[in-house]
Amino acid sequence: MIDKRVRTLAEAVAGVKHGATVLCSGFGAVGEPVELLNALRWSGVKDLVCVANNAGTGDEGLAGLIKDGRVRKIVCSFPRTTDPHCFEAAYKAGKIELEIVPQGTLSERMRAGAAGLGGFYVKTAAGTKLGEGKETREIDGELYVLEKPIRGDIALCRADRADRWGNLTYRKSARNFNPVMAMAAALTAVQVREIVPLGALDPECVVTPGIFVDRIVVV
Amino acid sequence: MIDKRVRTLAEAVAGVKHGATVLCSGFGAVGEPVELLNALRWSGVKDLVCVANNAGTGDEGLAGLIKDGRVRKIVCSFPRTTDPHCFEAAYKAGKIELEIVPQGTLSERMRAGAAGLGGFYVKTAAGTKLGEGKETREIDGELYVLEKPIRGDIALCRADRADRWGNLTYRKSARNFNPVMAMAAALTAVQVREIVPLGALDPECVVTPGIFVDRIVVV
Amino acid sequence: MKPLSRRQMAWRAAQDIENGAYVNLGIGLPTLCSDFIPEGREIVFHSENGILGMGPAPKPGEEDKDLINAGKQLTTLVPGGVFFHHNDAFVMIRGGHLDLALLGAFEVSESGDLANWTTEDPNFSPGVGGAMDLAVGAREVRVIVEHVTKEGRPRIRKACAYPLTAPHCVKRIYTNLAVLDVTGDGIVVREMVEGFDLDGLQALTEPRLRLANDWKRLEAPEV
Amino acid sequence: MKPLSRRQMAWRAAQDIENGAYVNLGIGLPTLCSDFIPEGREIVFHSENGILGMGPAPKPGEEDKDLINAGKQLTTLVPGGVFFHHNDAFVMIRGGHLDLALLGAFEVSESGDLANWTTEDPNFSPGVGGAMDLAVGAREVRVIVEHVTKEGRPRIRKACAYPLTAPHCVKRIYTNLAVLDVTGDGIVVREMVEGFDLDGLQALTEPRLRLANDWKRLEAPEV
Repeated sequence: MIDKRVRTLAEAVAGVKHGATVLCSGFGAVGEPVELLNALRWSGVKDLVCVANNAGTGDEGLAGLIKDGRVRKIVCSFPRTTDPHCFEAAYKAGKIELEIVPQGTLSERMRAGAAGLGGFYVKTAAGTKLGEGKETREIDGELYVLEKPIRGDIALCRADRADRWGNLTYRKSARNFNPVMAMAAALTAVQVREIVPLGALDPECVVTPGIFVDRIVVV
Repeated sequence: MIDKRVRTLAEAVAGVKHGATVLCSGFGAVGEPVELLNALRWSGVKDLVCVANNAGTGDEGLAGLIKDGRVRKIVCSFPRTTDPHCFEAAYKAGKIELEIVPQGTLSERMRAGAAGLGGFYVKTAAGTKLGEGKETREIDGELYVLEKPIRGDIALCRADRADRWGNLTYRKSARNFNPVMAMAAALTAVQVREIVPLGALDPECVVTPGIFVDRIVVV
Repeated sequence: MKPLSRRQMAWRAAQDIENGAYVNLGIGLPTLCSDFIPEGREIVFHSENGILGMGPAPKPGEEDKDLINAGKQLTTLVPGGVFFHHNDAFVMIRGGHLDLALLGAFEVSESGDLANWTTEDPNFSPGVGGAMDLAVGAREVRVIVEHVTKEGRPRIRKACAYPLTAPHCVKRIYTNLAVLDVTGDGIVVREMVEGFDLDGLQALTEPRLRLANDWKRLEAPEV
Repeated sequence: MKPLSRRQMAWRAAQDIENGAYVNLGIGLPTLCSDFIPEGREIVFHSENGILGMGPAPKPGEEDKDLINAGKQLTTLVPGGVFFHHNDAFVMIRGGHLDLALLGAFEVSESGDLANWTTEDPNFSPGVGGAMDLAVGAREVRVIVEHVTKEGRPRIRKACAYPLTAPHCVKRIYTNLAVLDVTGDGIVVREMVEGFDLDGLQALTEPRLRLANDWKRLEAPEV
């Protein structure tokens, strides 16, 4: 029997090593796996590289990890979001490294990691400061930059419903980065609102097939 | 008001020029837009480059286009499928050019076209006959080939339900290449089983958002 | 002299959005445009966090915390609207599937270069969001921007001083004083507010302006 | 001497599929493996046309023409199974998400090169399908193949004569005579059918074989 359910948040994030790359889903606080991120903070892990769209809201979740000095580097498209004071304090104090990646490129780099691609050419950022230092190539008269895949050691995600195989559905715009991050890590842990019996999710409407999911926990 | 419904198959395929690149969905006969392909045949258009997984089944749809000598070249992963006699006859007579592309690369090249990418590196076919002549690159110790995007002048697709905005749902394994082909062409025509009122499709379960669709016709 | 208010600028830009268009409205001023779509036009608003068919802000009691726009404000979905993930949202953006991106700007150059993501102010961490993807990907990029800064410095420049979002992407500029088109042959004034002639507008604009033969007065209702 | 039947070969390969594995079974002989999964193991079968959780062939009256496998035969979906599009199917394949691809072969080389897509027979048009994607993408590739051709020529070769599907991908080979592992140090015999010793098997195999210390007799029930 396949059963990806775990009972505690601590079990869901167990085994993450210092220095790990953590894909942290959410767009601002929506779709953010706050409780899993809190559990990662309690686990004591440090020197993390976090990949996220923003850099944390308020004092919990990703913001809490940053507040506690656990994040060595953040890779994101837009660090400032609603109440980013934990990030801002760390950034001004020079305690966190920041890599800015255009939002679509951030998503596409993770998809490339998930899809076994070695890299891709994209127009975004070509001819700009964010494209500097990247291999640039003219294709059909337009400039493209080469972007490399991103893979996480763990992805922390948040979904609405799951079954024991790890099939997932989401709710409205809380879907955002969750499906791509779930695909792009060696280990994927997901907090869900509800676990339903196998077969209860419509097979036409599952957004993340269970093959991408390793651990699910109800929050 | 946005209304992508057209009344006839002829209207759905109107405007395709000689020499056009046509993305023809389906996996064998499942999900194949047979009636749209028949309409394209009746339209008299010729010298087509067809992109498909297979090369037609029986005498209708893609097979019929090939039988009538309308297809100059086919780009596919596996030409032989159930009853491929139209293709086989044209191929043996030297009347059709064949480009074999691995199935995943075929799909990914169309996605790259849909996503505005200039190309991507993939391991598939590296070090094989199908990788010969392609730019090869070592990335993290493994060989990759550079693959270019494919875009169609028109995509012919088949879905289950649609609304007047062109939002689509599919049925079981008839989904196959339809969503990626629908995204990857300048014009996308879709034959559907049923058109439902706007708002009747669950916004969480629409597979192809209407932005990718131009014309829908009930068959 | 009747410069437009911010709401009037949004109103003017909204008049040019065609029926059936798929449109992404940038954060801030462009977002206001959705309030001013002319009667009878059906427009589909896209949001990079996975929404097509965004509606107006929710009425009291109808708020859903899982339904926000790219500016992280609560929003709604219209009938026919759908949800998808971030990656598909950027396939739409980058792949040329959006008819229009209407964006804010710090500066625009005479060749249509756009600078709207960072002023390199050391007091703020930089952030780009989806700005670069929209600038390179939408079929047409238009900008809504105050004609000059608070200090009176032109925002339409020979070359942008701030870091670029994308080169050669802007086609039309809506300011509080004028509507301007970026053409292969320089910037052309399509509309000017009352009280301005070409010399007056030129004095507030860095690159050389040309006046369209069929130029008009830029007028907007009180909105 | 007791060579395995084709069904017995499939049975043997099925015994090694672990509980919880995500598996793609190639067209033909590998497809048979799903009939022989040991009791109590839950295996999720993947099909490149967009299915995860494929079940057995439909019972009479339960056929659905929209539900086929990669070999274009009618199939079924088990509870927990899901549908997705072709592109996501190949994200799973190429991105290393499948635990196992069990494939047919024309030839396998001693370094694990696989040739299973074309014999370059001028009577057939070539076709590759998803074979190359599976060979490079699955976490482990195993092959089920008759030990020799009808003409008695070894299918396990020093180097493949037919065009490669992928280099260095095969880890284990199930034949009608043996179970063999491709190691960094040549091909190791894990199991041989009754009536064979290493010399006898070597005579039907091109590269040098080594016998594992803990080698066993290859036996399969009548299935």
